[in-house]
Amino acid sequence: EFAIELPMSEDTELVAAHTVEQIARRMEFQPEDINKIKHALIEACINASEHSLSTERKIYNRFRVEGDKLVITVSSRGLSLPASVAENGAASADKNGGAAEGAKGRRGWGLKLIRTLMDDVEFERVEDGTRLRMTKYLRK
Amino acid sequence: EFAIELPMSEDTELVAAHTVEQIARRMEFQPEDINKIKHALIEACINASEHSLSTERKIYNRFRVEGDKLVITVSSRGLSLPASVAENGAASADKNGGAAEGAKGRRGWGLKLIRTLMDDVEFERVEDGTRLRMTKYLRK
Amino acid sequence: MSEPLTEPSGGQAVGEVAVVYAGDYVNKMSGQRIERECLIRIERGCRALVINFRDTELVNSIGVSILLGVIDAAERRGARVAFSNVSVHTLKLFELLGLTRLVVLADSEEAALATLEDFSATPPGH
Amino acid sequence: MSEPLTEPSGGQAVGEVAVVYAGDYVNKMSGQRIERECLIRIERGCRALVINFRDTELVNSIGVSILLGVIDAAERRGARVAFSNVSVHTLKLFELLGLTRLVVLADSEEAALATLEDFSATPPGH
Ligand SMILES: Nc1ncnc2c1ncn2[C@@H]1O[C@H](COP(=O)(O)OP(=O)(O)O)[C@@H](O)[C@H]1O
Ligand SMILES: Nc1ncnc2c1ncn2[C@@H]1O[C@H](COP(=O)(O)OP(=O)(O)O)[C@@H](O)[C@H]1O
Repeated sequence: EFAIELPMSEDTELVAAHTVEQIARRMEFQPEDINKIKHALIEACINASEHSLSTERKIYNRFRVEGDKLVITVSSRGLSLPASVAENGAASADKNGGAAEGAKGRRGWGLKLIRTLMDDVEFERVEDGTRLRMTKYLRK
Repeated sequence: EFAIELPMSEDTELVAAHTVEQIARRMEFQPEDINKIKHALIEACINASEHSLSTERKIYNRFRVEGDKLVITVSSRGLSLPASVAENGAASADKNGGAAEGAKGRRGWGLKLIRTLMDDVEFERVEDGTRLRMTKYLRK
Repeated sequence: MSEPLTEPSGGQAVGEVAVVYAGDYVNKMSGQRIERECLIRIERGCRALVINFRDTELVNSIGVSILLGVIDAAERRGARVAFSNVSVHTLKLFELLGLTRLVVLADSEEAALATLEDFSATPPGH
Repeated sequence: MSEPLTEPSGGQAVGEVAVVYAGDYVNKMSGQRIERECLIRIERGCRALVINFRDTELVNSIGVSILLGVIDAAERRGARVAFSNVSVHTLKLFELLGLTRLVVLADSEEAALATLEDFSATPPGH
């Protein structure tokens, strides 16, 4: 198992993407699947930065190699909020960190993309924050 | 500050090397210095695997961006031994994990290389194990 | 991340086609740079834009939403947008999120320019 | 990590020069593969070996110690070793650790072969 801890700030998700790229290469994932895993992790890190209301502004990623699959968890500490409050949180986060002018209302693709790119995706609200668990199977 | 946790096993140091590569790129280190940082980190991880007598077999790396320098610490938990005992530890580690046949007695380059590749290097024996701290300054 | 470069640099005559290069990672910051470059070209009267993704490894979802904004803005001014040199992974992403229906896709910048120049040669309203 | 490849594959006549390709990361495991390849060639009577580092991004200190073992073994059998296509970073490493004094260095495999073929043409003991 590998773990990485990132500060939430511009472009740090790329550091995580390069870490997982190397782990996926060691596991001999196909290049196409390596791209998908990297992209899903980037979206998960962006979501954590934008929505988690974390005060320490850190993202924790774990990469567990389990036989023929790679299990990735992306967590951040912060208030675990009921969905309705979380929506407000998301809206206010968007004001500072959201989409560009002229593209309002076009967000909401993060989770959709992650679900398309990975095989299993579970979004959990855990006690000390939120956690996304996503799995990719090795295709031979 | 970024952090990464690696299992001690074949080639995992490459994962750390790719992580630090991306961090050093963000800091706009020269490609030549990025190579040096990657190489020093690889040697430090190999040393931790070979010499630290860690039972959990994990390496902890931290990468702290401090203005114009990158400070890297490589630690592992395990008995902190007096130098003389550590020498025995190193000798027995070499029997399983050391150099190839025909190249005996040619080891002992790890720390020398790290000192050449980085600007400041401190090797510390801390309470719950050993820690190597190495620093590279950004050259403009 | 590298700056997107525009070619030819400097002023653009009305009816010309401009090329904007996307960087290696299209996120919020570099997406906004592309957006600025494109809006300037459109203001100056460009009738068509090529965004060249030859250096692009990844476009994140924020980058995509910004690209959609560019396509919108171009449409409102009667300018057309082409994407060239899109990698397989990014092409699938653009398909999934509905961008491919809104732009001209071309394998190379030359092919994109050839298609757009026909368009740009037609005077507005015809 | 990629397997080092040997060219030409198959048997080698006495006096021939063999080329062994180092992988992208020369560590203990891939270093030992290079060592095996080289020792087999030397056993079969190769008088000279080229180790081509064209794909090599990094050689760690264990890799270096294994390469020194190969140079030793070759020397004992009267075979010569050349390194080709060594990157700037790796070249500095080899200089620092004293390997460059022990091998022929060449920019390309062709240049290495040209130098070694002269050597390999000379019968042993002359
Ligand atoms: N890491 C997270 N922590 C808390 N809430 C999240 C997190 N990720 C996603 N969400 C919630 O799920 C919603 C949908 O996310 P997503 O599909 O990525 O769209 P977007 O990020 O564009 O709003 C977000 O608006 C937010 O309320
Ligand atoms: N992480 C570490 N933990 C404990 N001891 C270490 C560590 N790194 C180095 N040492 C000690 O320092 C010695 C010199 O290390 P080094 O120069 O890398 O040579 P080598 O690894 O080839 O023995 C080692 O033999 C060992 O005793």
